[in-house]
Amino acid sequence: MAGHADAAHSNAGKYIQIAVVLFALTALEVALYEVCYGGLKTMAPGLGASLEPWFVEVLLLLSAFKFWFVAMFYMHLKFDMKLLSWLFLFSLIIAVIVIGALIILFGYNRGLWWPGGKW
Amino acid sequence: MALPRALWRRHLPLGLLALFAVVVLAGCAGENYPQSTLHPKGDFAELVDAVFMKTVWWATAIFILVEAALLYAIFKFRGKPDDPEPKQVHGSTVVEIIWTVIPAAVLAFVAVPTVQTIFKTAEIPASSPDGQKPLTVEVIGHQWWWEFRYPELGIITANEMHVPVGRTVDIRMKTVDVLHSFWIPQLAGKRDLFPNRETRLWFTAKEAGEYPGACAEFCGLQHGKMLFYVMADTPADFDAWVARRMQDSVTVVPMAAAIPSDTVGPAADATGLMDTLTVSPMAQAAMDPRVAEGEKLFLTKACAGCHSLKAVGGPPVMVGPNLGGIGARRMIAAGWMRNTDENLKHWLQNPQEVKEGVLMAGYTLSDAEAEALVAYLRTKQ
Amino acid sequence: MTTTTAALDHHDHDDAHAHHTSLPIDNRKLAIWTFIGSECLFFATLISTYLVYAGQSVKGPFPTDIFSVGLVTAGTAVLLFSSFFVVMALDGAQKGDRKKMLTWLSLTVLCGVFFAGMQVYEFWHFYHLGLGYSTNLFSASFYTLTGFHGAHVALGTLWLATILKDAIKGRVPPKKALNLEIAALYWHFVDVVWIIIFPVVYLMQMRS
Amino acid sequence: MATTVLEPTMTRTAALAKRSVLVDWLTTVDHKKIGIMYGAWAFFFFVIGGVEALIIRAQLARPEATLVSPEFYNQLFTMHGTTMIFLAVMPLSAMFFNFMIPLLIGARDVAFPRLNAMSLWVFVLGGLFLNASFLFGTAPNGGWFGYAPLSGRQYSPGPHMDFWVLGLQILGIASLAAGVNFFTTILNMRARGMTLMRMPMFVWATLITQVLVLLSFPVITVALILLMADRLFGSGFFVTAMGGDPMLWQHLFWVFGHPEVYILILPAFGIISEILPVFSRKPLFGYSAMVFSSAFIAFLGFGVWSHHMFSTGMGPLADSFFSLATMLIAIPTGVKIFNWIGTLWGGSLQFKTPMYFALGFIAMFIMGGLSGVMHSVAPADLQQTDTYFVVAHFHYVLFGGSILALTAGAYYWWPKMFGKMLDEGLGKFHFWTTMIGFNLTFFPMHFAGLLGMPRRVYTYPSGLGFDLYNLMATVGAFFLAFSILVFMWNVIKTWRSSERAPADPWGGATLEWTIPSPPQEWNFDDEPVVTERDAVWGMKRAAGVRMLPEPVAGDGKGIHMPGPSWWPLVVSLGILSFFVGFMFDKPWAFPFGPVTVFGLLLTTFAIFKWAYEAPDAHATNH
Repeated sequence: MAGHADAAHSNAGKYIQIAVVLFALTALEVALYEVCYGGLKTMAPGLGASLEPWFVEVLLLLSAFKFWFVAMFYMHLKFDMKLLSWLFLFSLIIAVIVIGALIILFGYNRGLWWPGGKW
Repeated sequence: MALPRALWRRHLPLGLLALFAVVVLAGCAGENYPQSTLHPKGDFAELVDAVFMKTVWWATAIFILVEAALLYAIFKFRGKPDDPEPKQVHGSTVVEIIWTVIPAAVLAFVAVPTVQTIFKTAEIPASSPDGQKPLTVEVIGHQWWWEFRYPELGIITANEMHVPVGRTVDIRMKTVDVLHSFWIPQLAGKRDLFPNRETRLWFTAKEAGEYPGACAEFCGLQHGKMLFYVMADTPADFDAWVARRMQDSVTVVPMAAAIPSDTVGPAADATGLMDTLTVSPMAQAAMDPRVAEGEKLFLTKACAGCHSLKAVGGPPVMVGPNLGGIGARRMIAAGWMRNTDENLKHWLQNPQEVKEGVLMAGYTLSDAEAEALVAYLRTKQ
Repeated sequence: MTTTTAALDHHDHDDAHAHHTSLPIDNRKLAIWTFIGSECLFFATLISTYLVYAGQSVKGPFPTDIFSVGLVTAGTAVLLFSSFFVVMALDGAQKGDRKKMLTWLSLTVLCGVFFAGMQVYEFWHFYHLGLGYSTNLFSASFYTLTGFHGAHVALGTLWLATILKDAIKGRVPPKKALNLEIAALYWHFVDVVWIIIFPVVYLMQMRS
Repeated sequence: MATTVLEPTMTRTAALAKRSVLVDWLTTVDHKKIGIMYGAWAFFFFVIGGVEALIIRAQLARPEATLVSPEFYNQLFTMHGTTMIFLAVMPLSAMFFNFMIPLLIGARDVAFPRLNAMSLWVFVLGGLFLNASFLFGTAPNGGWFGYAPLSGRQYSPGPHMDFWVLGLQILGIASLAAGVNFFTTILNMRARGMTLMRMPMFVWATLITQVLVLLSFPVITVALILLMADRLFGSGFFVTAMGGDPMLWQHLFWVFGHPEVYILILPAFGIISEILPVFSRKPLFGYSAMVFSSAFIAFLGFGVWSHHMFSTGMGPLADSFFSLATMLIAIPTGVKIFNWIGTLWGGSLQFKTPMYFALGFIAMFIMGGLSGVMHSVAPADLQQTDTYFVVAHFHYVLFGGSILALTAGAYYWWPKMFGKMLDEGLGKFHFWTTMIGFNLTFFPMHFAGLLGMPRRVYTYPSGLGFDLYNLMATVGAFFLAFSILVFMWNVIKTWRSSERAPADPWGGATLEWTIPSPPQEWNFDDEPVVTERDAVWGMKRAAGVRMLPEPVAGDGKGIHMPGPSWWPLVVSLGILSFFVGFMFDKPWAFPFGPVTVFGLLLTTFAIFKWAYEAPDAHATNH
């Protein structure tokens, strides 16, 4: 049973490439933070100011990419049974529903996006 | 078991049906159910009742149809063990679609008024049916009693809320301890009280009357005895009530009474204040000598440490319910007992027996002392 | 404590191997994926709690007073690399390249130890900056979230170390590479959870 | 995986005979024995929960009664709810998962037999731990929903809610482990030819239930961890003075709590879907619709939790969303009911006791379902929530639904489990007493609730019109208790009877009826092969017979079976010790005291021993 995925396995080169990508994306995340809020803010104030409104969105996007790379290649979802991907995806969907709903509901309660929504 | 079985068969369905009828009819009979959700006496409750009854009729219709189909199938398709195999039907897409679509359509008939009512009840009307601005009442939940404040009038009271008929009441709620839920079934639905967030509710009483309410969120030991009354007065009666609250006799309240809500018990030096106290003119004027005695006791027995008799201008935070007008209230012990002299005396002498765990400790009172206190409190109309 | 069951799933050799399986997959691999799916909700709830309570503490210290991005970035990099190391080790295990497996697996375990150590140091450091577990809402939700992640890292490290021990004794031949594959899946999952936690907790919270 | 370790001269039978009965049951990994133990313990807890209910009803029989103190009353209703949900209905379903699933899918055992044993022992120890709180007079008293801040340290000092918080965490481990196990078992251990769409409906129901367990229990686990941290380690997740929010507890609780409702009812749906076709002698109507409706119910179950919170004032948008989402659930649920009636339609109905209970289930569940739709109407729910109307509703779902279905399942599978038939006469008597007692207890509660009686009150004043309904409910409750006694008498009578049940007493459609009653330890002599849905009916039809010939007991020669193990029990004890430690270690050390550390070490140690235990896969009678 164990060998079923061997043929399709990506080789070491692929793994290295992904490691590099992961590292680069992480560096990008930290750099983004540094430019917007950290030490680099003074060095490139214009860049920081223009990126800042999108800080959270960009960070989430970069993290999603990293997540996807690890799940697809290191966890072999790309080469493994579809069922496993569905299993993971379904759990993630429920997880995102829970996180999203709670953030929306609490934001509403605190009047963040519905004036007078405080009751 | 042959005989009983035959009896069961024949009479059971009829018996159940009769029982069902009795229960249903008893529930519809109106006046004996002052806490009923089925007999709304306010606009909020009427809105709710309207959408609820819509659902009830749909549900009843569906119930009868489906149970009838079930019973029909049960009686029609009885088989014997050696009967031939019935036709093996596996299903039908058409039928599946039909019985998916029909309930969906029925639900639409429920869903539309539901959403309409949600938005209608969510919005606090800007003006009352009588044209006035809604009357604001702040509800503060305590374990296990209710505090009501009228910020526009400056009145504080407890366990008995007076509202004028025809004027919308804008209720803002908070709790000082655990969650509670404010509920007067004949006037409005429930709303929970939170310690960190103001919740709101509104209603307009349409008929004068006394409406019992209850805490509907489990709040600990005496959740069962956290009741209250809403007195819907005619505008004239309400004005009279407000006027009486404004004139509640001025009782000297020890400063130490303004203790934070999380400390418990009487003000430490209540007795030390005795020298500075004078018996109020009203107590002096009373015919009953026990009244003056009762007033003295009220102050020395530490009642005043937790309770204020002033509905207006009293200390802002008190551990115990405000007693302004206590003599005229319908109930005592947070809506639990009728406010008779006998009950009040019993309550004063044995609070833990009436309501175990309540903060009011038993301050040993002789019969005479208790009677004097009752007489005094009774003067607080 | 749900992590206990993960270890059990892995170590459970009971599957009646005389019996065929309906899907072309080993019971244990299916089980670990199922468990990972369940863990998604575990961490989703912890992350929700952290986010709902972000900015709600009534007193400090606040994230901006405490966090420094440097150390945790190093930890993040180490955890990412360990994911890479463990796929290399698995590659070795599946191809019967024992030396490759041992090398990369040792590195993975070292990474796990380093990350756990980084977290212990970080907690110790924060504690000395005045951030106890129950200091405020931020501290409690931060320590609970990252602490449970740390516990997963520790468990994963112990698990991988156990397999390393077996591998050194020659008990992980290619036909048993599945033992490593399952532990590796768990390890990657712990890594992807950190991929979310790192930006959400550290980077976003540092906004002034 | 290692070579077989067997004393060559000793047969398996002889080896097992050497073990005492007690050791055999403590170390067994046989899904059938585990199933029976699940059932026995669950029934034990069910009786405890029932006695609690009777005391509650006795107290409420009359207004202003003083039979029990308010404190004891609060403990009773908290433990009644907690017990019935976590210690009765869930493990009673687990009894059928354990005993029946491998048989229904033609497997030799579950995927992880030792993990299965661990689930059982963790459940048993967790249940005993929860109930041990009564011995100290400190049973949980904050409601099964444990709303903060009442359940927090400030308002609930003492060990009451610690028992609850820790007990539920222990039970959660059992459920999660079983969830992983049965999900894997069903997907991966099916007989050859049994595709997903050929699985018996109960297997589908179980599979979907496990998905719900796996995705909802982590949420309550985290919520309990947060509450535990508040209570024991002084954090302020739900302490408003620290910025915490009691609403978070409610959301997390119901994100779990609503799927939990389906965890309790989906297995019941599955059992009914097995029984109706057999006693109608006609396949389940609309099989695929039944599968998809279950899946749809489960998925929607994650999107409706806030309908338990309409009275908290979430605002009109959220109220509307959760209202409509809740109404949607009525559609697949209706589809199920219609399909069951469709199954009866045109059949040749055989009125045996299981069929009685199954039909009773449909009749009662319709009622519970319809009152459920009334709750989905958010404004109406403002009047109904936290009243006896809700109590009536969910007892129609949980007793009229789950318990009636589980009872139907018990009558249906009893011959398979124990090799003896429960008495039909007593069974029908049991049915009628149950129906009368049940309706007399819970039907009046609808009215008590609509007329304004709140839940969880230990007494009520006279003069509000609740008296008659409460008296009826109390009489009904004792009648219902009597019906349980009838069932117990039936069990005892059957136990003492020497009459053996045939392998296939009902003319069943599923694989378990092809093997002897009770099954041999290895279940199937030969792995069955399935070529269609209702496989056994197909076999009978192919053979042109009404009944298959009585199977001849095999000798199990050459069949690999997992050996018994102590480690699941030891791990369970370690887990128990770990959690109990949190209660008693507080004065010693923070946060881990000796009992907790001992538990952790014992668990770890036992897991290692478990992992390296020689797989005792001995062949039988070689």
